[in-house]
Amino acid sequence: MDFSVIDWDDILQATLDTLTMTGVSLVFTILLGLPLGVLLFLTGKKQLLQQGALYALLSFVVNMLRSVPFIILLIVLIPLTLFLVGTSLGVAGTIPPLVIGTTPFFARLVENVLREVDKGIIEACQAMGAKTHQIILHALLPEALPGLLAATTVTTIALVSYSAMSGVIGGGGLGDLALRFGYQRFQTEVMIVTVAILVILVQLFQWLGDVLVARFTRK
Amino acid sequence: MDFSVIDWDDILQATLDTLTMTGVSLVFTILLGLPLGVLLFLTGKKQLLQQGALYALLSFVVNMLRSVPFIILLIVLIPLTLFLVGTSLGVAGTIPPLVIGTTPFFARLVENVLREVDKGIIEACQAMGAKTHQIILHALLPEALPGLLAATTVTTIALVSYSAMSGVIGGGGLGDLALRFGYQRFQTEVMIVTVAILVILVQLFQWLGDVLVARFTRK
Amino acid sequence: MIEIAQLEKHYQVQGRQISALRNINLDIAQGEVFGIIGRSGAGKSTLLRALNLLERPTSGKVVFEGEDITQFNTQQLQELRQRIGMVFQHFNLLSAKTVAQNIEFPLKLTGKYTAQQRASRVAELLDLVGLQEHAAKYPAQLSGGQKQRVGIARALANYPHLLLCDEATSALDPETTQAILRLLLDINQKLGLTIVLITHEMQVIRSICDRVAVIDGGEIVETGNVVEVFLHPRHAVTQSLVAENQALDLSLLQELSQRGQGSSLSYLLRLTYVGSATHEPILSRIASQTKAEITILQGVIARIKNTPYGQLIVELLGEENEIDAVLKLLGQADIRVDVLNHLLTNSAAHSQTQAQEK
Amino acid sequence: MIEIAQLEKHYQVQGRQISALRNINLDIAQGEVFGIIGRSGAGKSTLLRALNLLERPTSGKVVFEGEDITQFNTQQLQELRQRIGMVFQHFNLLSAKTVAQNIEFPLKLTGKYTAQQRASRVAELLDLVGLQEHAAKYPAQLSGGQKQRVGIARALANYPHLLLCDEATSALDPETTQAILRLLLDINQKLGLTIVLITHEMQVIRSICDRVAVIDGGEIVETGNVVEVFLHPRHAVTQSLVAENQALDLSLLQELSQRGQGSSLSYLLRLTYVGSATHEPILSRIASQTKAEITILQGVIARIKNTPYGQLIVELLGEENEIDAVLKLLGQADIRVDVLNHLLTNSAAHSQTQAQEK
Amino acid sequence: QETITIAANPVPHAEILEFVKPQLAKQGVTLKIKVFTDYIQPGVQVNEKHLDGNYYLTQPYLNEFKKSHKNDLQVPLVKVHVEPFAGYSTKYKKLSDLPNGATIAIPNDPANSGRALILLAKQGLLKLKDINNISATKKDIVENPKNLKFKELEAATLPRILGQVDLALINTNYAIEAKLNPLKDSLFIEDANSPYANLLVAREDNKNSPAFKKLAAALNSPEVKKFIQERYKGAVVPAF
Ligand SMILES: Nc1ncnc2c1ncn2[C@@H]1O[C@H](COP(=O)(O)OP(=O)(O)OP(=O)(O)O)[C@@H](O)[C@H]1O
Ligand SMILES: Nc1ncnc2c1ncn2[C@@H]1O[C@H](COP(=O)(O)OP(=O)(O)OP(=O)(O)O)[C@@H](O)[C@H]1O
Ligand SMILES: [Mg+2]
Ligand SMILES: [Mg+2]
Repeated sequence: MDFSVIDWDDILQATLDTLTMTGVSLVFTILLGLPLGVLLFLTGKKQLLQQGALYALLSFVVNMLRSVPFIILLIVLIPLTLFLVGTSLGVAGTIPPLVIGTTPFFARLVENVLREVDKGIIEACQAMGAKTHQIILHALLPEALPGLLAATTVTTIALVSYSAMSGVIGGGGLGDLALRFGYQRFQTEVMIVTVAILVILVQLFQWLGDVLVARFTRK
Repeated sequence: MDFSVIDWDDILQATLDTLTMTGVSLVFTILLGLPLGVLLFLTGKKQLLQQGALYALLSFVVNMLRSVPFIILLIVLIPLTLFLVGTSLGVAGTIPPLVIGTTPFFARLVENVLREVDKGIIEACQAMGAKTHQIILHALLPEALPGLLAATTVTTIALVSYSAMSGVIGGGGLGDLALRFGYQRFQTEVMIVTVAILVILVQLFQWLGDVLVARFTRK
Repeated sequence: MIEIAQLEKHYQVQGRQISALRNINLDIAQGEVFGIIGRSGAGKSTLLRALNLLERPTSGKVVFEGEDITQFNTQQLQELRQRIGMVFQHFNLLSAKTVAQNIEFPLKLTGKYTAQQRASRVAELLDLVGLQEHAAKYPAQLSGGQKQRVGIARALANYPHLLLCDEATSALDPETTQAILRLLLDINQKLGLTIVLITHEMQVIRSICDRVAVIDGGEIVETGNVVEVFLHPRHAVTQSLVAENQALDLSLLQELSQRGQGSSLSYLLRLTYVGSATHEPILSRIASQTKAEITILQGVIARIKNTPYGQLIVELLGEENEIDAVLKLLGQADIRVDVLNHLLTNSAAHSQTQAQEK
Repeated sequence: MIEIAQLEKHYQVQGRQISALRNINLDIAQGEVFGIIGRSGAGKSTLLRALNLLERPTSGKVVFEGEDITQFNTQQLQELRQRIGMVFQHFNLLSAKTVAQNIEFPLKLTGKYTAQQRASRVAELLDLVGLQEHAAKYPAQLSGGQKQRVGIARALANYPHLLLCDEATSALDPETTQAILRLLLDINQKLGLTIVLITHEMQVIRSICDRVAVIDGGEIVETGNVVEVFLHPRHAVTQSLVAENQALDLSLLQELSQRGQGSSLSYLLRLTYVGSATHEPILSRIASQTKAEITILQGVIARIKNTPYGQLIVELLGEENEIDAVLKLLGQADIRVDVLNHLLTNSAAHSQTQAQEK
Repeated sequence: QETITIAANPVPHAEILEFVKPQLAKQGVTLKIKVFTDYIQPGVQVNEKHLDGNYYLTQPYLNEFKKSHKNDLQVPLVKVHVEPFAGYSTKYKKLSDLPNGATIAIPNDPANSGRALILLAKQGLLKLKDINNISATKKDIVENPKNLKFKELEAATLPRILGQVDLALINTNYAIEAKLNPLKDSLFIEDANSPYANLLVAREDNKNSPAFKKLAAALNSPEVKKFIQERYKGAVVPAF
């Protein structure tokens, strides 16, 4: 092994790219996925706003987005990406597909987490005359917070691994570096270093997630 | 659009390949991921078998497997795959990497689901003198069943989408067909048909998952 | 204030239909403290939860201040419920909020109060239920009774017009129970709060209820003033529920029927007196006028809400003419007398059915 | 059977240390029914949970049949716990199992019974707690009391040697409570089951307990035989807990102190008599021998487990010599007399502190 | 009856193999085709003897492969076709119109990125450290007078983002699939005697097998030449 061949500037840039892609995408995934997940939960069977038709529609859209292979999503979304961020290339161009790819995934996790919230608590809120949005904000989400944080951790890590595919549209980042140099150009050193950084990043995210979950567990 | 160009035999084969890859991988993912998730849960902080060191180790392995981009995993695992199934090619060769790629993901979901189980119930089992394996089999897993089913649904769908990358090692399946024809060969018709079948499959899996969740929800 | 008409609630369990409530008709007046009692599984909680439509009845009407609330839309229902406090049998506290935040929650929901107003109201309520020291704890860190008190404080926070309590004092010791009941009665008297409460503690009914309904197998089998229902229960279920403290002590009866009584007659009487008669020295007056011996075997002299009452099982031992005299004196003194002699002779045979006997 | 020595349990809440149990020493004999009472938050549940080490004490020993179980390894502890039944304050039923499966669960755990044996034991238990019809329901479909009964049946399923009950009848109506208590007492007497129970219902203690411990602020402030503790409570907390039924009715006292009494003297007495004295016509004999008027203002004549007792508050009205005579007669008749006259004059001032008074 | 398993990229390799399949069958050779979307695995698989041979490598890339795999056993048998590489633009008609600071998209895989840079160097747009280094990357650019900016993307994506860049270098197969005409729409194109002829590759141990002999002959037959010319209309040209 000869680690002197490694261009550390490239690695640094790739690390920053990965962090940018993951970070920005995560913010948008939460912003979109949380309401979507809440809506999925609320409109579901025997829930607060039971709405068979709407649930079926939302569920279908979510499933559809989840069934399209990510690379196809990257390509199909080019026009939308172009419209949203002005380019479909590079880090910026990767973010919309990443968000659209992980949002439905996150939404499903949110739905699953919310289903575990004690029915009695929701009932108590109803008995107090809470409006639906108040129940969501003040009871449902706070009660589910540890579960939601755990789901966010899982999603963050999924984002990191999705972002490795961004090379298709010139996205860059650690995963892409590992693929292009480590794998395609047989620079095992690059692969080792990038994967090691990925592992450290993921480990950090998981640790942070675990700390937050423990911090907000009240039961 | 001219759907007459489509080779339906190819599509049928690809559908069967996808079903095989997903089905077989799912079975192994559950067989490996469920115990791993249970172990992660049990050894975690303030849990039944609290074991800081073991937890840290398991968590690290899980995180590491999750942080390696799937394509790299596909490649790195070739020797193992060869050893396990005698070939690293085609449908059979795709299964070990798929299993190893999704097992840690599923294990995390399992851990998260188990954390939502009412502490009082576990306590009741302890008070009855239940052994740890009895608590797991008779209380923890049955209590968490709806959540576990939901996690399995999410994982199944993740498997379907991961399997699209199998083309790298000549795996085949719908996702690969969509990529090869839809993406690389610009045959939009094939892409539409394959993605449509994927959507239908995913929709079916989700529906089945939802039915099972509802069936086993007792609260 | 509340009028329930023809209310029914059925559940489907594995294909079979289970009737939790059948043909319920009930009027509860403004400012009343109304008790609901019944055996475990009788349908009490279901009935209470129907009052604010937490449980949608299968059929029937719930009329609140003249309006049929089963016809209300979501918003009307929410407004209505903000004026109804509810204490749950299983507490249902928000586990992610501290004690103080739980109590503040209904105040926050209305949006009518400033943060400062809320804080001072919360402090007041914490004080009322004796949880000042626990304000910053989370529900999981509380004892059962402390949780229940948080539930009570939460239900009272928003100055409700109607309070629904499902066994609101079941996890509380007698002292705390009395303190909470005094608190409720106080609000009832000062602010005209209407209270509907379920309880298994007859003492609670006696302490604060004006009227009581007895529910069994999903049906109301008896309603009336507490004094009336408790001292002269008509339905078998009511009798056995109320009998708790003054149950006929069967082993005692057996003992009595075996002890040799010589030539004199032995009468077993239940004496019931209500109101001012209670505090007159009637028994001692009678005793001083007769040679018959009066032994109080069992009994309670206490109050039901504001009415003093006494209910004693006494043995009257003497010659026939003396006994007649005593019975006459008792009759004159506004005391209700039930002769229980038949129990003496064959008490053993009655051990299963004592509740049905008068 | 159980011996607790120097037990302590502390919690950390936001940096502050909270002592839930301090310096607990307790001996519970084989076959005993032992009650624990105390105010809400006193530490009762924590103590009970320490008995089978569900709650690891911060320090101290729990000795079970001669062995210090805090030193047990996991397997020993599991075997021990299989012989201990526990009824939880919050039920803790397995929500994914039906009623029947919940009750069968501890039987399954031991691995000692065939499916058939288990089924017949379950049927027997369902019958004992009156839930035959609900066998196939899931806990979420049960009423509060039904859940509690499942918890009781589950705790009894495996023929435990020791039963720990945390408010096992708090959600039950008086009738069902009595039935369950009779059931427990029956097992206690026939199989020598030791029972430790927490309750807020003094009636429960009176019905089945041999001894009782009063816990306050994490410390045991009084222990003793139930009759002794209940009739002559020494500690202020015990007094106020026990006072429940026979609380001095302050408004009555006020009334009395205001009513004109002419020239004659008014004495307020508390009479306590235990055992056979209870069923003697003492009061009527005294009344017939004196001109003083005796009014029973308040009181109970009942039983504590097998001991009949009476506790009456009476007003004694008459000339000085007559009163002296009555007091002497009472003294001769093995009746304990407490003169409460001081309450008459300044009852209002004492309304806050009645519990402390003798 | 002999069986031979060949790894190939989907287009045009697998299609050309499919075309000769019936012909070989008549000669008693069963041809099995394994389609890979990847540029590494077919080589690795052959080297490790899981497959018999492959058809996707070019000579420069095979050299590169040998460098990184110490004991590579692959040997080229025959050249079959060339996929000429070309530069396309939707914004400019002539190369000279290309402004300073223009953005140029090139493939990101090792097989094509060096090839693209070399082609650009040959057009005089930049200077490379070594014009013959087929694995050149952006870092090997020594002179960039026009201050061009490079975007590296997956080859198949290039036609789809053509509108977003000033110039894109696209493999002909992708260009054709995307309905570009390499002859009309390109600003410049590789010449016919490109070194990037796609090779049928065997291993040292099986290069002389009769089956490979028959396959090599079939792939260089006039029928195949005609098939390539008719089917790909200049986007793929025969290299024999
Ligand atoms: N996890 C905890 N963290 C902090 N304090 C706790 C915790 N659990 C219990 N406590 C406190 O310890 C004290 C004793 O609690 P415990 O549950 O034993 O009371 P209890 O006597 O059973 O009361 P109740 O009759 O209301 O059930 C209470 O003041 C309670 O708030
Ligand atoms: N979701 C349900 N499905 C089926 N049966 C139910 C359901 N909820 C309640 N029941 C049944 O309805 C009956 C009445 O229940 P309810 O909770 O009103 O009883 P309760 O009078 O409050 O009893 P408790 O005093 O034990 O709390 C019970 O027999 C109960 O088993
Ligand atoms: Mg109830
Ligand atoms: Mg407790």
